[in-house]
Amino acid sequence: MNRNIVLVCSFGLSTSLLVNSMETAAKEAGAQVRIRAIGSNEVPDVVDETDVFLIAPQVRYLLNGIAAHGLPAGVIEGRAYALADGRAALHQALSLLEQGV
Amino acid sequence: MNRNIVLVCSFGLSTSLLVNSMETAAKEAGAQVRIRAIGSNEVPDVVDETDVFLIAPQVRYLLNGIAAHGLPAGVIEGRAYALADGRAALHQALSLLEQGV
Amino acid sequence: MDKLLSFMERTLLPVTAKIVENRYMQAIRNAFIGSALPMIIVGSIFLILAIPPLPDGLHGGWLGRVSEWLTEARPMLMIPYQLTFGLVAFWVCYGVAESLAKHYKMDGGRVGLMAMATLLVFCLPVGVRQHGHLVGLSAISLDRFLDDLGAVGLFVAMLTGIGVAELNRFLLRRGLILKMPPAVPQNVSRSFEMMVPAFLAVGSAFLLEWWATTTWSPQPLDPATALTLPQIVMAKLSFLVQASDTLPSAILQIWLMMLLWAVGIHGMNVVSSVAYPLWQNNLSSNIAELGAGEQATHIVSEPFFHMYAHLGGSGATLPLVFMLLRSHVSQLKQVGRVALVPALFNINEPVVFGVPIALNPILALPLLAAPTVIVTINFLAMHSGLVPVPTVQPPLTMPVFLGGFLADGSWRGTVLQGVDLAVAGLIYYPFFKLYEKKLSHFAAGE
Amino acid sequence: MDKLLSFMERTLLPVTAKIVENRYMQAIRNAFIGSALPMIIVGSIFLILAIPPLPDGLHGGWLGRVSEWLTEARPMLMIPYQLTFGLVAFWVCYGVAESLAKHYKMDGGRVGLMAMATLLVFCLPVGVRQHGHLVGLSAISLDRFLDDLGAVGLFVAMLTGIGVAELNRFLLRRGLILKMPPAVPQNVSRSFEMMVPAFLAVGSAFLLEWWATTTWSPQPLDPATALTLPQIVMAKLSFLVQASDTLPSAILQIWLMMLLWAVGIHGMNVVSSVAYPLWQNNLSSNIAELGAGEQATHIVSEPFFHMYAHLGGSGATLPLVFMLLRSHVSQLKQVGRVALVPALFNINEPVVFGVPIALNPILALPLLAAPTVIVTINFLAMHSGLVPVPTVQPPLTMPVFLGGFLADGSWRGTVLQGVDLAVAGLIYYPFFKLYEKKLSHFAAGE
Repeated sequence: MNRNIVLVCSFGLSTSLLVNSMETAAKEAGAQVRIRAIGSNEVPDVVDETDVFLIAPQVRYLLNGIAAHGLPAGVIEGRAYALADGRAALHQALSLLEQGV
Repeated sequence: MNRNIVLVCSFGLSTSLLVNSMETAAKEAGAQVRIRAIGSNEVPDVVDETDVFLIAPQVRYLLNGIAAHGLPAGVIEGRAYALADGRAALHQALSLLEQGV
Repeated sequence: MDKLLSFMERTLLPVTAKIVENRYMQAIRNAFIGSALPMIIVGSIFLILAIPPLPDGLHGGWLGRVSEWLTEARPMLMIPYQLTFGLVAFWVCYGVAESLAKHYKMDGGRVGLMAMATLLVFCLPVGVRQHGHLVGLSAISLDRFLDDLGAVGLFVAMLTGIGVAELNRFLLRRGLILKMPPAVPQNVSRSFEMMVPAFLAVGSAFLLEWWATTTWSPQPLDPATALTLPQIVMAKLSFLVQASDTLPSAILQIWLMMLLWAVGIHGMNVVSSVAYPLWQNNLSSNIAELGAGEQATHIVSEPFFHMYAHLGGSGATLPLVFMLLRSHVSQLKQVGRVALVPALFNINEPVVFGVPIALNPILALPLLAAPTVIVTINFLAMHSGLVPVPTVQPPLTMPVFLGGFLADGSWRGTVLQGVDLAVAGLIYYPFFKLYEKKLSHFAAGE
Repeated sequence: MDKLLSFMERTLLPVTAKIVENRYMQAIRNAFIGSALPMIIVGSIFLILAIPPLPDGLHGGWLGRVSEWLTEARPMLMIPYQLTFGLVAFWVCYGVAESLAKHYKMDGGRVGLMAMATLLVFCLPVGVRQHGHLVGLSAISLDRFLDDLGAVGLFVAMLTGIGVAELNRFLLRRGLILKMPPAVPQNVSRSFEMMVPAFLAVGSAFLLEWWATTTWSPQPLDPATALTLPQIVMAKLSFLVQASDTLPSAILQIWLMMLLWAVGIHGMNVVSSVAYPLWQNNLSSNIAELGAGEQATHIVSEPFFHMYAHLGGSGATLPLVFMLLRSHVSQLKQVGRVALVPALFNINEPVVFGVPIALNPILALPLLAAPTVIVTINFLAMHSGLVPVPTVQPPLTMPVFLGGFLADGSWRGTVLQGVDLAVAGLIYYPFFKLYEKKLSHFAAGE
C-alpha cells in the first residue's frame, strides 16, 4: 500500500527540489510512497488522503495546528530542507510513520 | 463493501422521492448500497466512485453518453420512477451490477 | 398513433442527446441554473420591493403616501435589482467559463474570473474620440456600461465564457503557459498558469473591441453613440429576439416542448437550452420598461411558460392529477396519490411516467393540445392588455395561483391561471375517461 | 546572541502562528495569491504597454511619433489595465469569500459571486438627490464606480468577502436557507441555497450603504460629491496608508521581516498578511498619477521590497551565494551550488537553512543589517527623485537587474539594484569570513 507523504510549505517555490529528490530516494530504497507539496491553506482538504505531514522549517509555526488533525507530523530539519536532501527527509517521514501520532 | 448507485436526472427535483424509497428498500433487503442523485453534468466527476448508473426516463437520451464510461448503466423503468418504487429500481440496479457492463 | 409516437421517439432521441449533451449547451445550462438563477430570483424579489404590486390610482391616505414615495424613490430602489438580475450576463459569463473549465479539469474559479474581466473589456467602446482626443473609460456612462452586462450582453457573455475556457484549454494543452514544477502548491502554480491566458484573453478582447467599435459605430465616433460588441451583436440578433416574442414563436416553443414530453423526454430542458437567452432578453426589456414608468410589453419569457403554461408541471397536468385521485381504476388512483404533492410544486414526472402520458397514444393528444390552447389564450390576454405581462421570474416550484400573482404583480395573473386550469381540465377530461375505460376493459379482460 | 535568538524564536513562533493561521488572514492571502495576483501582474504588463519605458524628450523621427501617439492614446490604452489590476478589490473580494467558503466546506464559486454583487452595492452612493429627486445608478460616473473596485475599496472588499462568507455559514448552520431534499443534485440545490443569503447580503448592503452615504457625505447630497462606503472607510484609514509610505514604516517592515527570518520564519509571508492592502494602495496611487501624466510618488509597495530589497531572496543574500561558491569550506561550497539557481529567481531557503543563516548568531547580524541599509538607500534614492518609484509589480521570481528595470520602467532601477548588491556584499563579507573561519576551526578540531 502506498503511504502518502505531504510536504507543507508557504509559497512552495523552494519545496519542489526536495520533492523530486525524495522521490528519487524512495525509488532507490524501494519505499512505496506518494509525495506531494501543498500550501498551508490546503491542509484541511488533504487530511483524508495523508499518512504523514512534513512541514518546511520556515513555516514551522504551523506544526501545532497541523498536528491537531491527529496524524503524524514533523518539521523538516533545516539543512535537509536547504540541500534538498531527499534521503534524510524520507527517513524522517518513515520514522514518523512508524512512531505513529 | 458498499456498492455505489448513482441516479442521473435533469433538475433532480423529482428524483428525491425515489432515492428515499430505494434507501428504505435497501435497508429491508439488507443490501450494502450507497445511493445518490446527480445532475447530468456531474457524471464525469463521480465516475470514479460509481458502480452503477440509473438514468431517469425523461433524460434517457443520456444513456449512450453515460454508458461510454464503461460502467453498467440503465434507464429506470417509467412506472417505477413515477411511483418512486424503490424496490423495483433497486432490483434493476443490482441486476445491472450482476450483469456487469 | 402508437407507430407515430415510437417513430418520433426514435427520431427525437438522438437529436435531443446531441443538443443537451453538447458541452457548450451543458455549460450554458449550468451557468443559468448555478450562477445566474440565484441572482435572477433574488433580483426579482428586489424588483417586487421596488415596484410592489399596489393597485393603481392610490391617492391620499397612508397607502397613498407610501405609493408616492415608492414612485419617487424608484431609481434608487432599483439598485439592488440592477446589480443582481441586472448583471445577468456577467454572472452567466462566469458560470459558463467555470463550468466548461471544470469539464476540462481546470480551475473553474480562476477561469471564471478571467472571463469576467474579458467581458468587462467588451462592455466599453474602444477608440472613441471626444473633442478630437481619444478617450478612456471616464467618458462612458455607468448606465450604458452596466446595460451591457445585462440581457443585452447575454450572447457575447456566453461566447466570452466559452472562448476564455477554450483559450485556457488550448494553451494548457500546448504547454503555452507559465508552468511551475509539480511540487509547487496548487494555489501558487494556478496563479502563475493564469497569467498567459489572462493576458491573451484581455488583450485580444481589447483589440477585437477596438476593431468592432470603430467599424460598426455611427460615425463620427462619440462616447454617447459609440457601440460596444454586445450592443452590435444584439443589434444583429434583434430580429431573433423580436421573432421570439410572437404568438407563432410561443406556439412553436410549446409544441416542441410537448412533442418531446409526449415521448417522455424532458422538453423544457431541451428547448430552454436554446431559448433561455431570448427569454431573459424579453424579461429584462419588461423590467426596463417598468423601471422607466412605462407599460411592460414583452410576453414570451421564462415565467410565461413556467408559471402560466406548465401548471402543475409541463403539459398543465394539474387538473389530470385531481381526475386521477377520483378514478375508480386503482392503478390510476395510486398514481394520483403519489403525484399530488409534487404537482403542487409543478413537478409532474410521476404523472408523465406513472399514468403514463409518455408514449401513450390516447393521452399524447391532450398533452399537446392543452398547453397549446393555454399558451394561445395567455398570449392574447397579455397582448390585449387584459393581463399584465410577466416581469418577475419566480422559482419554477412556485405553486399555481401564487406564481401567477408574483410573476406579473397582479391578481389578474392568478385569475388567468384559474382560467387556464379550467381549460386544461376540459381538454384532458374526455381523453382521461377514454383511457380509464380502456384500462377497465383490460382489468376486466384479465 | 545565541540566547537572544532562541528567546526570539520562542516568543515569535506562537505570535506568528496566530497571525498566519488565522482563517481570515489565510483567506486574504489566498485571495491575493490566487485571484488577484494574475490580474495584478497581467495588468502591470498592460500598464507597461500603455506607458512604455521610453526615454523622455523624444521628438520627431519614428520613435518620436510612436511616443506622441502613445501619449495621446493613453486614456484608451489604460482600459485593459483598469479592468484587471484596476479592479483589484473586486477580485480580492471574490477570492476572500471563495477561500473562506471552501474552508467552511461551502460552494466557493457561488459565495464568491454573491460577495461580488454585495461589493458592487457598496460602490454606489445610495440616497443621493439631483434637482431634488432621488437618483439611481444613472447619475453616478463609471470612473468613480470602478475606482471603488480598485485599491480604494480593498478594505471594504476584504470585509465584504469575510462578511458574506460568514453570513452564508451562519444561515447554513441555523438551517435558515431554502433547503432541498438531499437527493436533489448539487447544482440545483446550491442554487436554491444561495437565495436567502444573497437576498440578505445584497439587501443589508443596500441599507448600510444608504445609511453610510446619507450620514457621511458632504451635505447637500449630490451625485458628484456623495461618498460610498469604500471611500468613507478609506478616508478614515488614510492616515494608515500615508504612514505606511514613510522611511520609518519601511524600516519597521523590513526589520520585522528580517527578525522573523533570523529565527527561520517566513517573514515576508507574515508581514504581507497585514501590509499587502497598504502596498496595493500605494502602487495604485502611483499608477493613477502616472496615468494622469504626473510623477508617481508612493515608494513603499510590494515591488519596493520584492524587487529592490529581497535581492536573491529575503535578506539580499545573492552576494552571499557567490561567496559560498568560492568558499574553501566544502560544506559551504556545497550549499552554494544547491542555492545558486533558486537564488537567481529570488528563492533563498537553501541559503537560509543550508548555511544556515537562520538561528546563526554570526550571520543574523548582516541578515538584519544589509536589507535595512538597502531599504534606506532605496527609499532616499526614490524620495529624492534619483530613481523613479516602482509602478509595476513583476512576479517575485523575476531575476535581479531585469526586475529593477521592469518595476519602475527605467535603467536607473537596474543601477540601483547593482548598488544595493554591492552594499549587501560589503556588509555580508566580514561576517561570512568570520563564520567560515569558525567552521574551519570545527573541521580542523574534528
